[in-house]
Amino acid sequence: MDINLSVNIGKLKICNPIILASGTVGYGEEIAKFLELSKIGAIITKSISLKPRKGNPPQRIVETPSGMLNAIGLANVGLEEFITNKIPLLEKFNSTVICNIAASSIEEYVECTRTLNDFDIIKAFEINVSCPNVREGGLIFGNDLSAVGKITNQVRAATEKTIIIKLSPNNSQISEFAQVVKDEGGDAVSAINTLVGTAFDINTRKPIIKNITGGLSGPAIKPVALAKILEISRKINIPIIGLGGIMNWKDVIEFMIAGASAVQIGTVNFINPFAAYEMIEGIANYCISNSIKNISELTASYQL
Amino acid sequence: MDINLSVNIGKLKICNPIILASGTVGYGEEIAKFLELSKIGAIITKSISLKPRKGNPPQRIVETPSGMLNAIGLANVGLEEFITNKIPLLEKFNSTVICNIAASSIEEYVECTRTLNDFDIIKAFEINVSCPNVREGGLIFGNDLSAVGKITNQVRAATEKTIIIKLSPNNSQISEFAQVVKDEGGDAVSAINTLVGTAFDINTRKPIIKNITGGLSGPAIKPVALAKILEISRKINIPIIGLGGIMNWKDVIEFMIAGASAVQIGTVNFINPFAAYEMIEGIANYCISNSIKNISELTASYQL
Amino acid sequence: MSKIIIENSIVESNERINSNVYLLKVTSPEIASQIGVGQFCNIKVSDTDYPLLRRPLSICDVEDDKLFFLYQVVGVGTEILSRKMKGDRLNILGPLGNGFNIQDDFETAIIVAGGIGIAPFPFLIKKIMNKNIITYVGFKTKADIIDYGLKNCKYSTDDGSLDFKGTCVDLLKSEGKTLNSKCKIFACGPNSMLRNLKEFCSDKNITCEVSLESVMACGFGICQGCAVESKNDDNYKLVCKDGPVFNINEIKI
Amino acid sequence: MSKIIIENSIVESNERINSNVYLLKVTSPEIASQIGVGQFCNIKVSDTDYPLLRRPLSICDVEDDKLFFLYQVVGVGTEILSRKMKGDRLNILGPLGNGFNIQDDFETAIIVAGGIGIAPFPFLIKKIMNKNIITYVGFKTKADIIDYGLKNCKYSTDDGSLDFKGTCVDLLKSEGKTLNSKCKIFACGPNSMLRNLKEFCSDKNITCEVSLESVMACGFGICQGCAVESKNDDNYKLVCKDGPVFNINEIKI
Ligand SMILES: Cc1cc2nc3c(=O)[nH]c(=O)nc-3n(C[C@H](O)[C@H](O)[C@H](O)COP(=O)(O)OP(=O)(O)OC[C@H]3O[C@@H](n4cnc5c(N)ncnc54)[C@H](O)[C@@H]3O)c2cc1C
Ligand SMILES: Cc1cc2nc3c(=O)[nH]c(=O)nc-3n(C[C@H](O)[C@H](O)[C@H](O)COP(=O)(O)OP(=O)(O)OC[C@H]3O[C@@H](n4cnc5c(N)ncnc54)[C@H](O)[C@@H]3O)c2cc1C
Ligand SMILES: Cc1cc2nc3c(=O)[nH]c(=O)nc-3n(C[C@H](O)[C@H](O)[C@H](O)COP(=O)(O)O)c2cc1C
Ligand SMILES: Cc1cc2nc3c(=O)[nH]c(=O)nc-3n(C[C@H](O)[C@H](O)[C@H](O)COP(=O)(O)O)c2cc1C
Ligand code: FES
Ligand code: FES
Repeated sequence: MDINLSVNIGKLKICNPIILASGTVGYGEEIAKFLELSKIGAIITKSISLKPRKGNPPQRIVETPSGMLNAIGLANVGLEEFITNKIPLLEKFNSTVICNIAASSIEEYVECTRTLNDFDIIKAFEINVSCPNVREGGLIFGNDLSAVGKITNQVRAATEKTIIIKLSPNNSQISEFAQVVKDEGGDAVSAINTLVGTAFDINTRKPIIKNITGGLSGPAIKPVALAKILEISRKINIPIIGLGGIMNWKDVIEFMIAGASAVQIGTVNFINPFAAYEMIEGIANYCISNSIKNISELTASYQL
Repeated sequence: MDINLSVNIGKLKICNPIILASGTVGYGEEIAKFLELSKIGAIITKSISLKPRKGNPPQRIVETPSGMLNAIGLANVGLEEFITNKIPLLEKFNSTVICNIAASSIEEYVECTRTLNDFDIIKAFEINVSCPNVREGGLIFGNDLSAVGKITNQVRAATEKTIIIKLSPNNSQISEFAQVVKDEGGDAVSAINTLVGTAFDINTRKPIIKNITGGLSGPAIKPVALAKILEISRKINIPIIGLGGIMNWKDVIEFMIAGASAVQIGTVNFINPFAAYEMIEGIANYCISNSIKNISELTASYQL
Repeated sequence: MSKIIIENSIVESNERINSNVYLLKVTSPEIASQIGVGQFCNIKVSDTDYPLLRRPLSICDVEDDKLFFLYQVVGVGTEILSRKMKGDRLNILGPLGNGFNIQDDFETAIIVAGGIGIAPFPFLIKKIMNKNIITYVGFKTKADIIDYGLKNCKYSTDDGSLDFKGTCVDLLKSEGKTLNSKCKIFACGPNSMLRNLKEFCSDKNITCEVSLESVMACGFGICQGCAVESKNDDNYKLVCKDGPVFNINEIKI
Repeated sequence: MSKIIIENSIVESNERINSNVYLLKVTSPEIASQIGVGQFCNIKVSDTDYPLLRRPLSICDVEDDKLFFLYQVVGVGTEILSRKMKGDRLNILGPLGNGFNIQDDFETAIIVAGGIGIAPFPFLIKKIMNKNIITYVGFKTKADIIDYGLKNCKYSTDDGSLDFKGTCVDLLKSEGKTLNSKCKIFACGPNSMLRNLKEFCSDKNITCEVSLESVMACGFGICQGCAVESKNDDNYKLVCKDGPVFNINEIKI
């Protein structure tokens, strides 16, 4: 049987629904030692901001039960260096690139998008309004409906390429945010970014993460991610890229059933850099066993 | 060294900060096979509603990575049966009882509180505005500031006993809810109730939990709980009873450092019904090693 | 009701019986001295928080201070369990639940077991040696067949690779014309099988006790996770506390 | 830069060296053929999702296709590791990071190791057998002492239960008057020790390379979790990619 794993999200066409999540594969250089990036649905760059950011002081990460907290703080090379050094590299890898943008003002989002819009290799933008580790652009925008609306609207004006807004799970009605994205012309949402969390050292009484709080990722948050995706899927007609705790192909299928058109994988890359390959193979086999011709038949195929 | 483990929350005095969480020890009957309840800080009853509730149809629970989802649906014997059969039992156990009340209207909260106010054995009320598994009284009230305010205000009018409002973690600013509780005369908050989550069977494409979504508890949510408690502690001056994923005495200490005056333990009782004993012993030893005379010195002793 | 014990038991052996079924033998004197037929234990398979919950297993057999469990590897918990070796420790909670009633007046015990559903019966058989016993036991295929501790077995296989082709309930039906009110059925297996059996029992008017499974968090009545619909009233029963053994007419399967 | 490999290695032995230190030997031909002195591997200690992250361990020694790791049990991951037995499989990612530079012009290698900080040195010593080697190694107390693979050791103990009383840096200071620019220091141990050493090295103007530790998620440069402050510019270095071995003046400890 011939299985069609390709997926369309807005104008973005990807050869399979496995996307490498922002912040978990840098700009592709290191993960390319394990994966031929052209065979992966897409890669999302580490969040790019106008100016370079050195990120938060260490300790930046800590392991938690079936999860991890991180407060990298959007450490990134900045727009200029990204264009000069990272884009050529991504071109060499022949990968489908989604550029993730983080910013502390609407103008910054727009400026980054407009500048990057000229690069053919960038097929879509993921707008990160939900990083829990920086105040502006994260905790402030991500949980404010009107800010998310404005950002979507203005970024929309700056590009014709696919716009994906990456939503925060740290609010009570994620579907309201998806609605605003849709209303303001966004093509898709990705859900979820990390949950705010913390941990203390009981000897020093200090937070283990220097930034005090961090973002929780990994299998621990999978049930929460699935519920958020299901909520959006049941209420709003907009493509969803699902993520949060995906570890294997079964999780990919589960996310697609819950409403995702494609998925992103983050934390798992740290542990198993071949995970993307294994998932592509696993979902193809699942399709064969279940006589599914097009993987997108799975999207939102839940039986409630 | 003499360690004082006792804690005061409003008028409520408990002999140690370990409280058995609502819904995880029924009305004390079964857990009393393992624990002498008089030795535990307090027991919080399964949520009581005016009328009996049979709860949600099965499947009601599912294990997730380092956690579990439940959608019991506030199955409980109802106010009358509670008074007739459960209170006498709790009196026999000589336990400090906090009565948890769930309701689908403000009037129901008030009526339950007023009726139960007469029973000496009930030393405090925990008002559950945050059950994720019932629409009214849970998802609706719990994430609505004005509803939480009104409920606190009216329950306050019905009792002089300690009122604890159990807060939902499924919103972006839990401290705003704590502020409202304080403003309306509540004595304390407990944080957190479960996070909304779900899981799908990839063969049937049905949610594994019949109720579609459930509440996530256990170690998976510990980092989230700690962050919520820290947020309240830094912003609002109100006693916090911390819970969410506590498995051992080290976790208890961590929660107290993060801002909790006392803690509740839930899921761990299912796995280790002696957990409360082990925690009481563990925190006492920690106090000895760290020359802490009063356990309450630990509360909010974070070094940020 | 008997006391519930938490015992740090010691693994004596953990023998592979067929491709994915194991027989675990542990020394657990306190639980062994208390446990009754059809009861179960809730086992912590690791000493970390993963997997989080205990795993419920029926008591399969008891010899002095030794407990036996017969289990099938289906997921992460049973997989971890299958790697335990002589000398390892296992934290066991039990005895739990209400077992089979063997006091009532029957002459012939008909045991009906589907696959790993045979687990609770070796101990039962030991306790009713004075009765006639006929065991109908069904497996998918010949290679799966286990006869540990069973007596007077009649086999069925789904694929007909041994003896009767069909389920054990089909086999019972085909042979069961002679059943009468002096018979009592004890059954355990997949719900589809139990539904089938229920029909047969009400047709024939034979008493039948079934041992049910349900996902469980606690196993001793505090989480309400293991609810099963009751036939009589509009309420739920708890598999762990009211069961796992029920009269087949008591519950909706 | 060498290729990074993921190899399903086979445990050959996992020997307890003292109360909580183990020497693990695995067959891992691909990694063994590539790994250099001072590099490390990132090890998956269980085949479930718990614990979630790999555990970084320095390469302690290499013999043909065998890798050796010397590790201390400190938490859940190393505890699980300590229970591995001959024949078990371990998923190992490596070789990772930049190791010690042994090409430059020095005559005497001064090794300074605090506690389990000795781990990377047996392999280093093997590779610089043609040089003079003096090893200053400090332990808490006599019972902790390990000399696996070391050479020309001078011991210190915090409690004075053997030889010099104090830290290994104290010992170095007390003996190190004769150090000159033909010496090079290789160090590994707690940060407090390394800070002390740094002072000493700048006083004496001796080149010193240190192997750092940091909590890590990936170990190969994609998570940015292992940042350490750089001395030269205002940026961070990654312990896993830029290190774990740094010139002591390159980084803020
Ligand atoms: C009272 C009782 C007695 C049982 N006796 C036996 C026995 O003697 N031999 C035997 O092989 N099996 C028995 N089972 C089933 C056994 O408990 C499950 O196969 C086991 O829990 C699966 O765990 P896992 O981690 O391998 O599977 P997973 O599928 O990874 O488990 C995931 C979760 O689902 C639960 N679960 C999965 N399958 C079942 C099931 N069939 N019943 C209950 N919970 C389940 C697990 O406990 C766990 O919480 C019994 C179940 C109950 C309720
Ligand atoms: C490059 C490098 C090389 C190392 N080489 C060795 C070695 O050869 N021998 C040895 O005994 N130890 C070594 N360590 C330290 C070792 O990685 C930790 O002791 C180990 O990860 C602890 O895991 P745990 O689960 O037992 O402890 P836990 O405290 O339960 O671990 C919790 C989390 O913290 C991390 N962590 C805890 N302590 C450390 C630490 N000191 N460094 C880095 N991460 C830590 C763990 O990886 C885990 O993610 C090295 C560390 C690094 C970074
Ligand atoms: C170390 C780390 C760094 C991250 N950095 C970013 C980032 O720069 N931008 C972003 O949008 N998301 C970032 N994320 C969030 C992930 O893209 C993803 O939303 C989250 O980790 C949940 O998915 P997972 O459970 O598969 O990891 C980061 C996550 C981790 C663990
Ligand atoms: C099976 C189950 C039933 C619960 N029932 C109730 C309830 O009736 N009322 C309530 O306020 N909380 C209820 N809770 C929530 C717990 O009291 C607690 O807030 C939550 O489980 C987090 O704590 P834990 O991680 O220690 O379990 C229930 C939790 C579980 C797991
Ligand atoms: S399993 Fe908890 S009540 Fe039955
Ligand atoms: S550990 Fe991931 S970048 Fe260093």
